[in-house]
Amino acid sequence: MKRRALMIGAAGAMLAGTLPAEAAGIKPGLTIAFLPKQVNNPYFTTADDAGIAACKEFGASGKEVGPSSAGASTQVSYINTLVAQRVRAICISANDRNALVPYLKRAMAQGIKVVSYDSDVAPAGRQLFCSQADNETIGRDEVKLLGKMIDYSGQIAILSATPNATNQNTWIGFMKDELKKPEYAKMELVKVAYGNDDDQKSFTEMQGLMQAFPHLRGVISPTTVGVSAAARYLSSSPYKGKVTLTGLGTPNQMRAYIKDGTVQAFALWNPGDLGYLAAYAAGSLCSGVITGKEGESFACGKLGQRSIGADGVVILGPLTVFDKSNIDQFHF
Amino acid sequence: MAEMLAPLRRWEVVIWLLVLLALFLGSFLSPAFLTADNLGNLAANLSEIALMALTSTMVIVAGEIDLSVASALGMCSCLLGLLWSLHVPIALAMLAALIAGALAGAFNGVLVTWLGLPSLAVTIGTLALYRGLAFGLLGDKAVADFPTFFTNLGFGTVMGTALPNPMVLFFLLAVLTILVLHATPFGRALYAIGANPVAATFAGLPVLRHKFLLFVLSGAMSGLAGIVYTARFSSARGDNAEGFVLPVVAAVLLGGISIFGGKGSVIGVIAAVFLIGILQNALALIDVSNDILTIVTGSLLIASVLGPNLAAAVESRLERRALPGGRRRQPRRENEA
Amino acid sequence: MSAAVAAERTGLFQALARVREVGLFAVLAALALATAAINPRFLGAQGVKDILEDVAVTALLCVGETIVLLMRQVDLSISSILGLTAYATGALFIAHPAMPIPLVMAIGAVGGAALGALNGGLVAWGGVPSLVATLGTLYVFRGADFAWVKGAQINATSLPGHFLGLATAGVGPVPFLALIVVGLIALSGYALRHYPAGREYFALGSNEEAARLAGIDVRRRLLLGFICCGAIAGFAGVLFTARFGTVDATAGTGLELHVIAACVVGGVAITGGVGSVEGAAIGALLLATISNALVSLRVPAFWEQTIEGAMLLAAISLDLVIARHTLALMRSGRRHG
Amino acid sequence: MTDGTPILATVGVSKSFGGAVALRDVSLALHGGEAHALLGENGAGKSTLVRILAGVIEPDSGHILLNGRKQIFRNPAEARDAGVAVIYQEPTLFPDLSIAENVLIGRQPRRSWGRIDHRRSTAMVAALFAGLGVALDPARLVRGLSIAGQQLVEIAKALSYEARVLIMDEPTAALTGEETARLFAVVRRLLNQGVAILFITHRLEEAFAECQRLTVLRDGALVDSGPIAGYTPSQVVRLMVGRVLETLYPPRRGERGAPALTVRGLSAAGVYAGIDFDLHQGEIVALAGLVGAGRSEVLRGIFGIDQREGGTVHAFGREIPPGDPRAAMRMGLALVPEDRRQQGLVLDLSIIRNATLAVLRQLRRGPFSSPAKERAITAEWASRLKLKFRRLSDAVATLSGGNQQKVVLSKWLATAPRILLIDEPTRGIDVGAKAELHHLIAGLARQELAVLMVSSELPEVLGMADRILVMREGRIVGEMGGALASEESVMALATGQEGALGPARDPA
Repeated sequence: MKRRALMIGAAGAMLAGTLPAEAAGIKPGLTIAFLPKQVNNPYFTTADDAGIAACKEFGASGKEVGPSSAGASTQVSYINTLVAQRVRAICISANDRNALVPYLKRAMAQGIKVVSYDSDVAPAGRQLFCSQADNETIGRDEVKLLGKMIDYSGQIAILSATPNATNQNTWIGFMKDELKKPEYAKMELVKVAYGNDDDQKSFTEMQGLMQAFPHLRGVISPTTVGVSAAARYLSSSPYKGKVTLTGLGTPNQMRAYIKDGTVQAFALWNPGDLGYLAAYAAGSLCSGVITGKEGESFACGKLGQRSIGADGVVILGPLTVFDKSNIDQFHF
Repeated sequence: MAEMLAPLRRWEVVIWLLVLLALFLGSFLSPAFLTADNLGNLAANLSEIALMALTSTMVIVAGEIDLSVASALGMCSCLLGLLWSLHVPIALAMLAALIAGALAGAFNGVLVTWLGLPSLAVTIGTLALYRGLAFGLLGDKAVADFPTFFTNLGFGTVMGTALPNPMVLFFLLAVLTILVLHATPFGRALYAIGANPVAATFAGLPVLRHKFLLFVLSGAMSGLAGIVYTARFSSARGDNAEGFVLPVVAAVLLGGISIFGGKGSVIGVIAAVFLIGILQNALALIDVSNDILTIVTGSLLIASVLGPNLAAAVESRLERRALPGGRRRQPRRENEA
Repeated sequence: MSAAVAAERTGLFQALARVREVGLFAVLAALALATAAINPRFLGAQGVKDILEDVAVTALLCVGETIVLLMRQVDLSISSILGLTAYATGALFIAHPAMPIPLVMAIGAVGGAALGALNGGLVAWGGVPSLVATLGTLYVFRGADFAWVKGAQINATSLPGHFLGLATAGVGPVPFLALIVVGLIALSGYALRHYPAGREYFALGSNEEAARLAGIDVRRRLLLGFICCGAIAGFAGVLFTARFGTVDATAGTGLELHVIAACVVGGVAITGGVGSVEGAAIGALLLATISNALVSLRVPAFWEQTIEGAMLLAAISLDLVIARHTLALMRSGRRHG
Repeated sequence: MTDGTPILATVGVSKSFGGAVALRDVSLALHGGEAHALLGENGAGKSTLVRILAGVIEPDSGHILLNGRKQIFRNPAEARDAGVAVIYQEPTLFPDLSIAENVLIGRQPRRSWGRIDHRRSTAMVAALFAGLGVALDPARLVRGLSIAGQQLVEIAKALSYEARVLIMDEPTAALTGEETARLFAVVRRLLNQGVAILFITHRLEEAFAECQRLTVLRDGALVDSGPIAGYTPSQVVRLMVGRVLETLYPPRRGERGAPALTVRGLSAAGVYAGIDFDLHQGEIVALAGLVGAGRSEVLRGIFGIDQREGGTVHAFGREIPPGDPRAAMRMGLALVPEDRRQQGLVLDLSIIRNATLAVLRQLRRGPFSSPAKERAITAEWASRLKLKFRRLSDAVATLSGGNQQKVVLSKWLATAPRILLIDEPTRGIDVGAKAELHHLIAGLARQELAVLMVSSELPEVLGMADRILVMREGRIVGEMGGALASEESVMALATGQEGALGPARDPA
């Protein structure tokens, strides 16, 4: 409980400094629902709480509903319920790229606006996708970051979330592509392991990687759950300092490992900002400020003006790389 | 006729009343509840669990249990996806999924009947085994590009109404199950087998063959549910229907089927499936979180057995009080497995 | 009189029980050595430490589950109990960082015992079959966990270092965590064998009616068995937090079937009365070793569950073959049944 | 015979279950050094009385006097601690515990810190067995022990309490003659030591031989009690049934018909071997022998419940395939098994469901079961067998033992069998129902049915059978005509005391 209050407090503090003078063109009184991959997940709690706070800014009421376990089908009943409740917009982080599309289409057919965030669905199932960062950039930047730290040589592995996670698989695709470039000729990707976004499983998978590949030099874990579990394993093992770990993690979870030298650097966007962006995108769609076409733009409170790219993608911004020098400035 | 209706007397009535109560409460709490679309969606969401609950009912009546149903569903879904991605015609792929399900059930059946292993242990094993095979078949891939007519089978509704296609399938199979279990020699035999397999053997009933058949049916039903699932979500992945097994068992038990076999009716189980679905939907409509539903489901499950037991205890206490010098001490035998 | 019984062989079944544990150990050793031959790191100090850390919590849960299985009952709610006390542990340390570790452990065990008492009460006094009762409380406890924790998470960084040291530090390659668990296993194994109360668990699962007639207070014994199991699960929750450092509302989900699988692999009969906590712990160790070995041998992760399931089936089938063989031996040794 | 305070007595004890009265105002006194026979038909309330004395259930009213002090036993442990030991009809043992633990459960000798002293408890039980002349290893598990072996453990357990009162509920039902004799020797020794004994049996001859006093219960009430010398067996039977009985056994009947069942060289490893015999239509053949001689197993082997390993069985010239009861049923066989509650009935199901279990497929209309046909056939057999019941939809568990046996019989007669295998047809059934069943079976034989009967009660064997096959240690050791046989001659063969009929082969 205490932690949660802290997180919300942090998000609130960030917003307080930059309250928008006006919420450009957004109608008041909208209802916007956030449907994360699963509730009871700290990452989504941060994102959705910020999104709900954003709704308040422009006079809408926001809420978070969702399943307690991440599975393709578990989100469907919530989509149906939201349709029955006649919410004006659904912001969804999809557990499955395709499985939800028919249901979201049905929602859109009834006039409900659908914005995906964090994890996209197929474009047919939503009007906009608020991407934490350009997928290609995330994938390639992770490899670049690791390459620099291990002098572009040696075996590396990836510790992912579930085998079917949409965003992770997209990033991994770009990672593999990046590795084909000549500067990575001496780097070899030996395994993609799956921690299922489960702390325990990620922890033991990391153990396994260390055993199976004695010459492993680096690990990329593009998931907040995986990277913190991996860091925790390394910090108390003899491999600490010998194996380089990076990935996508939250500063709060990773602070200790940056400070004790287990991890040199990792990256992430601000999940709160992502929820905030999704809320504004949904509000603008509902108010007719935008329709979702490429090239349109909308005001997004403290994040300023945002424009829509190809395929209805709105990008939050480049990743922030966290290391010893800057980690204490971030609290989420 | 009274004979036929006898099993419907007690808990089945209670649970149908609960369903009505839930319907009433739902419509009272949210105007969106009692609409054709909402009820249709509510029902569609129950498809796979409802289907698997039918065969699980028969398995549990016969004194066994099948915990591998959801894993077998996932495996069949993956096989369907894999075959489709290899350009096998969809009808053939569906057939293969059904057969794979039946084979998975047959494997359980062989271990339980030929080797005489306890089904609880066997199906905990195959629960892991079939899930592993599901991931083995498709790995991190997901097959999604199924043909529209196929996905419509799962996603569509019956011409112009809100009745989802899978529910039609379910109602047909439910009627069939009711008839088989409550009005055929096979059904009669299952109750005897569940209540006392030794006596059933001595009466010349083919106990092992019936049990084997039940596991095959249960597996085939997982295959069918796998096809429905794949069609409904247009998606075949290794983790399909993960976590569905406990809801299936919970629905069967909540429906009044004794875990020791030999008692209960499908009619109660159907009510239980819908009760859980209605509660889930109604609570979600009034923005009550899923946590509460979890607690309510668990409590209902316990209440389904505890309620009748307490009622019986109170009844016998009252009877005893009517006698002079009433005392009460009688060992209960519910716990004997 | 002597004609009928004189030749009844002595001790074959006891011998069988020994064979079971020794056999398991042999399989374990063979597996470990074979894996180490291919990948020497597997049996290196860190490799051993990793396996021991992995297995400690599961093995501990196996102790409680074994007690319940011995009584011919089952407890599915252990993972939910663990989830609750694991989070409670973190919350306690955040609220009172200076709290002594033994106090936290005691709180975890007592909390777990209270939840176990609820299970036991339902089974012993409510007459609810344990599978139904604990499936219900599996939901109820987890729902309570969700409702309490919501999206919060305990991070390793907010836990005291000496507490996390339980898992990371130790004697040589053996972490304190494993030492605690081994100690508890030895203690409970000894108590089950050498104390009348321990023997009553075997008696209860062996023949409940006879236990009642022998003057054993069956309800009290059932209640105590579930309390023990709950307390152990609660204590395991504390160790879980020490081990993983990160706890959210879903901690431990799904562990229950894995634990039962480990018990069964370790020779605890699901039909009651047979088994030992040491065997169950070896079963857990074997399963953990297999999954670690698979990773070490670079088998794709997708097949891991398949192999775990196959192992479980192999173990129970093998048991059966040995048991039948023994029975045949006995039969040929004596005259008639 | 004995004066002074009884060790244990009931005073005006009543007990009802649900609405049914099981015991009504029963007062009974057990004196030290006296064996007291408790007699009565099934359902007369004997077992309820035993369970009250043993602390398993509490009476609704009335109380127990222990050495003259008022007492209610709230659980079996209290009764046991007060010196009341009970040997139940069905062994109540723990298969997964050792014999020593079974005997001493709840009061094992302790070492330091309250630990069980396993070595000493083994020694204690070994000593106990030595006294009984039993050759069992106290350290072995009970699982796998024969019924007789289990009963011996049960007896050792009761004796080990050094009880002041020993209650025996049909302890001899599963024992052989020799075992029974040995048990009674022990009983007499205990009597000399001043122990009070309550002895329940259906075998009147045992009661008259061993007891000094008797009490007869009928319908939950005490009808008579007094020194046994004042009664004759036929008097007692009249008291028990409350009416004059027709003769217990039907008159002999006419000649046998064509061969029905032909058994050649039947064997199952370690159980029986080389079983050869014929059974004719209209004939009743009894398989006699000690418990454990393999009689029931032969029946089960013929019917196909157990796999047989060698030999052939033909019914009316056609071979019955091994291990397939359904095939046997199709060829006209029926098996009424030994254990009514476990093997014969599904206790939770109704009379209809039980009675139609073997003919489910015949009672169809189209693919569905026909409730009308099911009811009709059940009602028909219920009336032909004079079944006493309230509703046909009542669970069979609510019926008395004799009526339950009739349900089992009607289940099989509904299949219109031509060969009836019947195992212990009247075990644990009261005298009245026994006579009824005997007449029924004889009547069936008169209608051309071939009957193969297993019975441990020699009077039944002698009274019913046209021919007697005596089994010993898995082989048929002799055959005699029913009229020529005597209890002595059958027993001599069964126990091998004549010794002239070839050595008992070790079938392994």
